[in-house]
Amino acid sequence: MEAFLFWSCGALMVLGGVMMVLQRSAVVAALWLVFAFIAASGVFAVLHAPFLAIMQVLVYAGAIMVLFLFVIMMLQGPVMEGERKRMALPLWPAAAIPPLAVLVLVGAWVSQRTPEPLRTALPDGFGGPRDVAAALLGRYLLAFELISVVLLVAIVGALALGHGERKAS
Amino acid sequence: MHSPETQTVVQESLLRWIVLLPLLGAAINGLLNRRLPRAAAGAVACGAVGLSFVLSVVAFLRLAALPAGERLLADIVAPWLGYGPLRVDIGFALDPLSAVMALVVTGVGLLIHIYSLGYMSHDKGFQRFFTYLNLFIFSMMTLVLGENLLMLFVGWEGVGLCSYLLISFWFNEEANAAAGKKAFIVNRVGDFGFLIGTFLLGVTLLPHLEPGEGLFSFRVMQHHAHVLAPVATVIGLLLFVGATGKSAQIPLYIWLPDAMAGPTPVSALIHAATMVTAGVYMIARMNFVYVLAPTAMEVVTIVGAATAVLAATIATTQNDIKRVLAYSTVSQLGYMVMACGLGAFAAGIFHVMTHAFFKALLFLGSGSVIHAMSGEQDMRVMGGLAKKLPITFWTFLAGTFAIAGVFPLAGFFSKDEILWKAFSSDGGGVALWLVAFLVAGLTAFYMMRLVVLTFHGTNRASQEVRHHIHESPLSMTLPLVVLAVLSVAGGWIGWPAFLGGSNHFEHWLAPVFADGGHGAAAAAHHGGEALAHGAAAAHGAADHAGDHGHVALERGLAAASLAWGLLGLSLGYLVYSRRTKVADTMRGLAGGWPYRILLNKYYVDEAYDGAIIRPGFRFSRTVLWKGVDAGVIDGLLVNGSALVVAVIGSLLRLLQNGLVRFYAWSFTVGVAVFVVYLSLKG
Amino acid sequence: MPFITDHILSWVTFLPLAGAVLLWTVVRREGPARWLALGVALADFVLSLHLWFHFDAASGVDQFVEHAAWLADGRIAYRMGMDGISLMLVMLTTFLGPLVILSTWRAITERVAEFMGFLLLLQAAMLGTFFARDMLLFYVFWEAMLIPMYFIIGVWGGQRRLYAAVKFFIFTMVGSVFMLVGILWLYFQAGSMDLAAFLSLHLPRAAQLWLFAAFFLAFAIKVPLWPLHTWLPDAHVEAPTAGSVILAGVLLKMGTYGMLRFAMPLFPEAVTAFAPAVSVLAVIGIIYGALVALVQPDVKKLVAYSSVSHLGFAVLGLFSLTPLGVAGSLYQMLAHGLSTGALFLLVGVIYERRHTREIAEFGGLAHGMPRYATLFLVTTLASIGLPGLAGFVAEFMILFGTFNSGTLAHGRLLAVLAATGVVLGAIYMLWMYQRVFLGRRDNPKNEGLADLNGRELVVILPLVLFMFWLGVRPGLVLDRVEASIARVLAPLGVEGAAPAGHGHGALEAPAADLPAGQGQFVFRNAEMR
Amino acid sequence: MTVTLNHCLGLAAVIFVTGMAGFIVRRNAIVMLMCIELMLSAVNIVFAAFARQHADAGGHVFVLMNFAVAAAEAAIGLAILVEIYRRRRTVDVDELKTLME
Repeated sequence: MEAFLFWSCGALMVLGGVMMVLQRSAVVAALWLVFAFIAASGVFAVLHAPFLAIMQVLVYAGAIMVLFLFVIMMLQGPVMEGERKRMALPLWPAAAIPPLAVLVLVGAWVSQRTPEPLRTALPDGFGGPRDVAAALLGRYLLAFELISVVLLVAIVGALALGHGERKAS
Repeated sequence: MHSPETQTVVQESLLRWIVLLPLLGAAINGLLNRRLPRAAAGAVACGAVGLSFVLSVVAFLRLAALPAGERLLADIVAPWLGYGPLRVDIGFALDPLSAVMALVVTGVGLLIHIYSLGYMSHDKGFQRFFTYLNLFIFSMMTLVLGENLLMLFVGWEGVGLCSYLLISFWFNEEANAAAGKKAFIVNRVGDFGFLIGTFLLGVTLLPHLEPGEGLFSFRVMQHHAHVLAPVATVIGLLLFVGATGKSAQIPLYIWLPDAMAGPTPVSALIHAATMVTAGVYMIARMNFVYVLAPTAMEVVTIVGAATAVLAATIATTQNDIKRVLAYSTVSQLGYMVMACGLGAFAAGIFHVMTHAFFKALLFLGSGSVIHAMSGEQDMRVMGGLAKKLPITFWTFLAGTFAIAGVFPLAGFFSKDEILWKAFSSDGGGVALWLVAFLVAGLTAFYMMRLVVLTFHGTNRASQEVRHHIHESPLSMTLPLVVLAVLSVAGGWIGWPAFLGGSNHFEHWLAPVFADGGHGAAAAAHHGGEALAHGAAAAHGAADHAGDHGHVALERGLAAASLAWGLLGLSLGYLVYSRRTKVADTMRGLAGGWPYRILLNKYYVDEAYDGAIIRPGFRFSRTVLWKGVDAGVIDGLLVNGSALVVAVIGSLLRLLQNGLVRFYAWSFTVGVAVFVVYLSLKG
Repeated sequence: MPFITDHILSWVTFLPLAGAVLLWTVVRREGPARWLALGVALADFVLSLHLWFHFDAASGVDQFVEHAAWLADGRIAYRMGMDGISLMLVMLTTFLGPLVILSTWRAITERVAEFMGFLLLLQAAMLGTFFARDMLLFYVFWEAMLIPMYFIIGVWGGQRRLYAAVKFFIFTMVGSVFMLVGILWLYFQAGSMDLAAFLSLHLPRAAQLWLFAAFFLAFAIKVPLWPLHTWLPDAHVEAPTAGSVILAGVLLKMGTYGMLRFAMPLFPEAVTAFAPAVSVLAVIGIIYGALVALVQPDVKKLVAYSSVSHLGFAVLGLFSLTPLGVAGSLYQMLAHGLSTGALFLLVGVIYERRHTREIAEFGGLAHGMPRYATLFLVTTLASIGLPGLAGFVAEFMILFGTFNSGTLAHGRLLAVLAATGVVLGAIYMLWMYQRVFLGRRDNPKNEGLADLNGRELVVILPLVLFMFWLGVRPGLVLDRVEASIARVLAPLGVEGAAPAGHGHGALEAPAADLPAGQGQFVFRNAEMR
Repeated sequence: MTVTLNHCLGLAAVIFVTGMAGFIVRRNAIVMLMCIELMLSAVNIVFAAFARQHADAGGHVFVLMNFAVAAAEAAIGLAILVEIYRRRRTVDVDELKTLME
């Protein structure tokens, strides 16, 4: 059961990613990405991270991607229509080889490793909100604080950019 | 070796005030400047120098009260340079030599200060002038009273600075400013040699010093003089380079005639009576080095003699009254330097003193003339001033006779002594005597020419100038009279033995010039031996006392030089007062070339300009600045390497094409390469 | 106030930094910014006076030491200390600080707070450089100096300010990078960034040669030693007056200070090997700088080239490898800081009035501006080494030391050649003075120029005063640096650096062992000291 | 077939490379940002897998941190894009070569 869920969710996620890359239209690409994120949430669930699974849907699929869609809609025009020109044909191999090489190499490296089955004996409530919260506000308090700083900076930055834009126009 | 501490030296705090009072005066005048009324400024300046003179007399009397072998007063004020074994103090010392100089400097200085009250009374830079003048006295006294060679150097540079300031006093004229700068720079060239000589001296002495001994202190140097023997020649020559700058000897005499751009009292004080004699003083002060260096002495003698001739010949053709006197000064300085070169330091200093009297007199007299002529300095438009300026004329005449060596005026004694030394010393001889003799005649000739052109005949000036001619005020004539008296009688203290005198002057200086060690330093240990030795040396190496044949010879030579001087005077009178055609004929001699060469001062200035100054500037501008700096270093190396960087950069720039996707692609390539590397590494 | 005195070095260093931060954040208005900057600089000077009065001159070791672990388990630490050498340069820095700020009162009208902030930041970095006894700390301060100077030239400079700023930056950067490599190499050898640990290393000769070259390049560019000097005239000409003063007054001394503090004691063998070559470069710099200064049409450029010449003396003194020459070199740093700093201030004064520095534009200025002309003359004379003023003492000691150098081949010849720089100095300075101040006031634009006002007098008079003071009483400085210099030179095994010789070695009180009471007068007795 | 840790890593690698390739081939800046989000997700999976393997919630914390980074990046990136679009009327990175100068 676990294996089935893992592989199906994983496959769906890859599908979502590939489709996103191949789409010409930005809107459709965004929707495919949402699809991939929901699949990712499934992967998290398989990996005994229920809290993450929920957050993935809420934050990623829900908030971030909506932001993307908003922007795409707002800009409209060429963004909606996607790219007019395709990449020149001779460049395709050049563009494809390095990622493929990375994939092959990483794959080769991963396959070298002695396979160890995922641990099944997990403490109660592992990956649940309580557990994550304990880690987040305990050992990783500093990381938590850093997150808040990063977000604060992002807010200020976004505001500054938006503000400057209004002034310019 | 015994350190000089064991010896008694009288601490005399008076000395510092002799030096500092003029500085105080300069400070007051300099800081208050125009806020001080003229009368007060003049009073401050003259008061400071006057007090300084009085103190000098007091110090002199105290010095004279000491036994002959121990005449040394010292005043160490504070340590100056102290680092490791190097110890130099701010200190002053008074010995018979510096006592003479101090009296001359403050005495003549005071007279010239008083004279300036009248001469500068209408100048708007009155306070500034007296500031500089006081500053000069301060520097000169530091030079004279300095306890060590570096203190002497402080004064040495200080008087150079004051000379610069005073020559370019009327700086509105570009020429005056240029003359001042020239004086300072030429002096600096001399100082370069002086400084190197000082280094060599210090380096040689340093390992031999005992604890607490100040390097460069004259006493210490004299005490250890024997260790200097191997390098004495080099030191002597290097120091002499400094003296050629300050005392206007070949090849650095060129600044002195130009220095006449300054106000006339300045010419009298600095460029005749005091500062220019500093070189002579320095050589005399360093006599213990020079006696170890016969070669250096020879050079000094030759340079002195050559300068005396060169300047005297030029002086016969100049038309500017002050320039004649300037070249005359150069010539007389040559005399003094020559005397020092012959080992006759006392004779040199004697001439320094008498020269100070009569040359100051002559310059002040010429100042009085210029004052009367509304600033005119060209003798060709003067004439007939004798009646209108009687005091000036008579005092000037006294000065002229003194410099011409007419018995019994001051110049006779000092000049005759030098002539005798030129004849009789080891370094001298008949040839040298003839040269000096020739110069004496020339001197008489050109001085008489000056007197005749200025005071005789009819006045050749314009109506307006002639209308304003008047005798100078008392403040100017009084110093003239005093100096005239000194010019007449000032030589009597050196009345020589062969004329029945006892030459007090030479005896007074004898301990300073005692051979092979300071009289005082030696006295403590060698007792009377050194004294006897010193006394013997004082009479000159060749002059074995009591030799009757020599006395007769001396008398004969003196008579000859007196006659020769009178002949020169008469010739000058005849040529320029009556038969002016003779002068024209002389001018036209040999196609006029000799005259033109003399008139243009042998073209030395032009030669320096063409051979050194212009090429130097051209080299600096075209080769060094535009060539090396802007061309090679900045152009080739700096901007060249910038160019290389730019080429590499533009190659790299092909990669940096601004395509974000290309960057991402390269990034991926990099990751792939890195993974390969990791896997290969295992 | 033990709160301050226990960490006095940190206080002195970081007080200006705090002022800079205030200026960049809170105090933004022109007037208050000026007063704040002046106040901070003055306070820093007052603090540094504590150093002056509580410094133990008899000891050459670092004093007021501070230590706090910083990185890598304390192998890299915040180590501060001060010996006599640092003391002098620190006093010079804090002394110039308020004067420089006062000099910009009217000259800088744009972005005043930023400018003042940069000045204070620069001061903090310079002070830190003099105090740092940890190589990484030193390097941080060293590089930190670049930034404010870059902006001071690049933002408030003249027409070609960007070219000059970039040139300055790149020149200095290139040198420092090599030094950083050297420092890191030494760090891995010594296992600590402590200067003392570096000093106790015994490096093989080959390593010394390379490391010396790396360090020396950084310092030689900063000095600047011929032929690495071409950034200096550009930087000086383009920099605002205050920048030039700091640059000439203190920043250039970083080079000679670095040589003395690091390059020389760390690599004694290399120093002996390189000394002949370096001293030849120094002498070339002396003469070359003077000759090129001779033909400059721009006053500021002339003074800049004179700096090349003067600092050639400083380098020559260092590499004479005699205590006397080194002390003279340190003295030259101070004297040059005063006289050239004052010259730049004075040039700034006339630039403010006429907006040109071309010598040909001037002439006869002494007529309307007597005070200005007088002070300019005094400064000029100090610069050309007139006895009684500071420059003479320095030049004399350097030349005498070089002349007396036992280790330097051809020391005498070099001293003689270098002494020609003294003559040339008089020529270019007096010729410039003559063209600017003397003669007729032909150019109508030069009429009606105001003489120095009260503020300008307050800026320049202290400098002039100290030129005299240092000229007459060099003991003030020399007594305080003698032990320190002996200690720094000890690794070189220089003759006379250790207490030896004729019983008046560096560390002994010279007067104490004299037989007293022998006669009425003893040369140099104890009371006079 | 039991799921091993290697499987998780392989899946993550595939997804990551997909995002990487997308970043290279796409010219629409917004899509490129989305590719970055995809790559971040791949990393998140690795974190979650190791967290489970070590029974340590620390991995989860870092995933959360990544969320925040992703959100911040999206916010700033999109804001910049909007600004660029306002000025240049395009979000085609091939036409935005200003990085070059």
